[in-house]
Amino acid sequence: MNPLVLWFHKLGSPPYFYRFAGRLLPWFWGAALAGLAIGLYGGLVLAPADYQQSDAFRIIYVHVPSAWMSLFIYAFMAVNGFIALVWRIKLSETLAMAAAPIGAAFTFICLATGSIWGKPMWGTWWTWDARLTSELVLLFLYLGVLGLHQAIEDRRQAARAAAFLALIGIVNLPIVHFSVNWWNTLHQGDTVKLFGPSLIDSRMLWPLLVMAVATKFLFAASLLSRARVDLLELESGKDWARQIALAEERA
Amino acid sequence: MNSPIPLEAPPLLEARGLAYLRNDEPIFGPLSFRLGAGEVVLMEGDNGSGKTTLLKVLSGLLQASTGTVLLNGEPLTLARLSHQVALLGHLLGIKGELSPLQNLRFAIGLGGLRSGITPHQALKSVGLEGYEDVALRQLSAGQKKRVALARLLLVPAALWLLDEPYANLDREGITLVNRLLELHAMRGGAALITSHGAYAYTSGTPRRLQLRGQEAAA
Amino acid sequence: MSYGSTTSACRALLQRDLSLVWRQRGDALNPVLFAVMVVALFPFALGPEPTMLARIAAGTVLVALLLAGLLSLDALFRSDLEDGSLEQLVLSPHPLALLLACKIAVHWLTTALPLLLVAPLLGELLYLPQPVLPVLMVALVLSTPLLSLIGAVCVALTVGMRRSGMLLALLVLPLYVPVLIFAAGACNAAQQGLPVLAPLLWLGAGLALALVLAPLACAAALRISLS
Amino acid sequence: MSEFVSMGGYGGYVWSAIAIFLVTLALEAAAPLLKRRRVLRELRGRLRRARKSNEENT
Repeated sequence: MNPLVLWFHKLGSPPYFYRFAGRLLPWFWGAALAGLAIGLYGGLVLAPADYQQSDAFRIIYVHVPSAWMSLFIYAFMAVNGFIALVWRIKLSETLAMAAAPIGAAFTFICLATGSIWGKPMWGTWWTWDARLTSELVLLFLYLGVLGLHQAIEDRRQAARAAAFLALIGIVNLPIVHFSVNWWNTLHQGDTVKLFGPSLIDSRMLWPLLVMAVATKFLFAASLLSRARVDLLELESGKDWARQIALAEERA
Repeated sequence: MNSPIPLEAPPLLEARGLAYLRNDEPIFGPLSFRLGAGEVVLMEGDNGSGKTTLLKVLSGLLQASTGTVLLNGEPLTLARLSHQVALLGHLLGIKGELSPLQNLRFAIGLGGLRSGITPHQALKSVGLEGYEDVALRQLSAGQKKRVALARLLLVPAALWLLDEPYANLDREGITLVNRLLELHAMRGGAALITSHGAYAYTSGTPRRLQLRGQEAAA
Repeated sequence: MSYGSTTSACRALLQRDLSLVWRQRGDALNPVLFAVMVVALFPFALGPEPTMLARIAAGTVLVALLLAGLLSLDALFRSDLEDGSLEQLVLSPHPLALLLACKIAVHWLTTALPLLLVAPLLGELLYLPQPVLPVLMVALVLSTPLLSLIGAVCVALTVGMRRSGMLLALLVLPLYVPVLIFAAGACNAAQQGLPVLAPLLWLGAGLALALVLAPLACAAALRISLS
Repeated sequence: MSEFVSMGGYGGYVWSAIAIFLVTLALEAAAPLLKRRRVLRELRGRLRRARKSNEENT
């Protein structure tokens, strides 16, 4: 068999994944914290104030990376949910369900900071603009996935049901976004374009990109530590989990 | 005898290394057994030994954690549940608001009809003649069970999976179940029935399987 | 032996479910009563001025019908689960998606159709402008089956839970948002004398898609829930 | 320095947004650590029970 396929196969086994994730974790946490420190310093200190929004624009450094993460994590959850449903891989179920609370946290941050940004800029805490509303629906979808996962007794069945809901949600999200856009739009246009010239000063841009990378590492670190604990709980009848419990007791 | 040895037909039902886990706790198995045409097997086990779960796995309602179920030598999959299995569970699958006759007509629509029998005849053979049009709600628990047994007679399933068929039945009802099982076996059908041991399948010498949580012995 | 065709299985299911509803025809009025009461609350809360009520009329009727539908959704598989009929349905050799489509159709006929019939009355209570009424009715005809279909998938996911009411609402409402937006959008456009065709066509497209996909999704969800 | 804190008069908004970001993520990161302690405690309890029943049997 192809060595890469073989490695993936091995990674799917919970004890191997547990050790593998344990080795990666310190690096991910380190990269995340360093990235956050650099990104926030760059965004709050080094970047010049915006000529229209003055210093209020600096909320962008937490708002926009959170918004990106909220969508990125949902996609991650849905892909893993799909794998879990089709191939019934335990690791994918665990990863999908471990991602949901992290995604909900980022969605919440995006909504809260967006609302705080809106107060000085638009004069209200909340406007029913398309992107904010879509983000609110996204939060409900996350909460639905988490609620369904919690409500079912059997852990694996719960993961499959919630993964299925996540998949329905991913069909629904573009429809929601389209419909809400059609319904009302007030929001400013995209400030950062991945392709083509950007509308923002490079001194303002790089901290944003650093923050985007740092939040990815933060997600990866949190995801791995959640997945490790969930696997330990899920496999508490197996030998490897017992050995870990005993080793921790001795330490 | 020089006639060529016929290839042995695959058994009606075969379980190979069948096990079911819930939250990684084994409910039953691994378990292997075969059930041929004309056989009635009594599955004995205490409460919580996984009898009901086993029947759900064998019928295709649940997917086994490991192992396979073969029906006539072909693996059972969700996509291809066959006409060959009829399940009678703790919940009888009949509507209290409707009459026995209406319930049976619905069962026929859903599962098909065995040749040479009508709903009226089926009700008669379970001793419910004259109750055809009474709302099921007004019948006793034992009579409801008889309606569910009449359903088994009507649908063209060769394999019966009966979960505690003797529960709620009086002595006469127990004899009735045994008579139906005998008849079914004589026609070339097969049945797997569960019991926690309080009642016994009396006629003939049925094979017994012991189900004890993790391991099972034939 | 006759194994019975899928058509006869669907017919048997439709016949059984309809006669069950007929036996409890009093219950079929509950969603209607609920919708009337919700609509009647708005004048109390907002005051009886006709101009203001006329402005919110279409949206209020839509939301009242949506909530009434949500309330009745819970019963879609409940009794079948409790008496074991759902197991028999899943075990039947016919395509489960098709059988579920029949159940959803009966559910729509018996809960949404009565609501559709009282919708003009509800509009009248709130001084709905005459020209908006036909648009509202078309929007309702297109959106109520859509709501039933989407709702059925979520019910299938929560089937077997003892207290599923709040969770069901949480699962269903985000999925209902686009339907509500387009249905209300059409009514608002009609009220302002703008063209109404686009949102209605979007609803129609959604309905066509859901008619095909929702029963399949519902069957898959039910299989997960029953395992 | 005070200029940095006041953020051109938007200090309250900017700093509360940053605070929400950091606090939410800190709580989110702490959750698996707490759960890990609980899971390990339960696992050890199970092992102890198993050991005890083993001793009683032999």
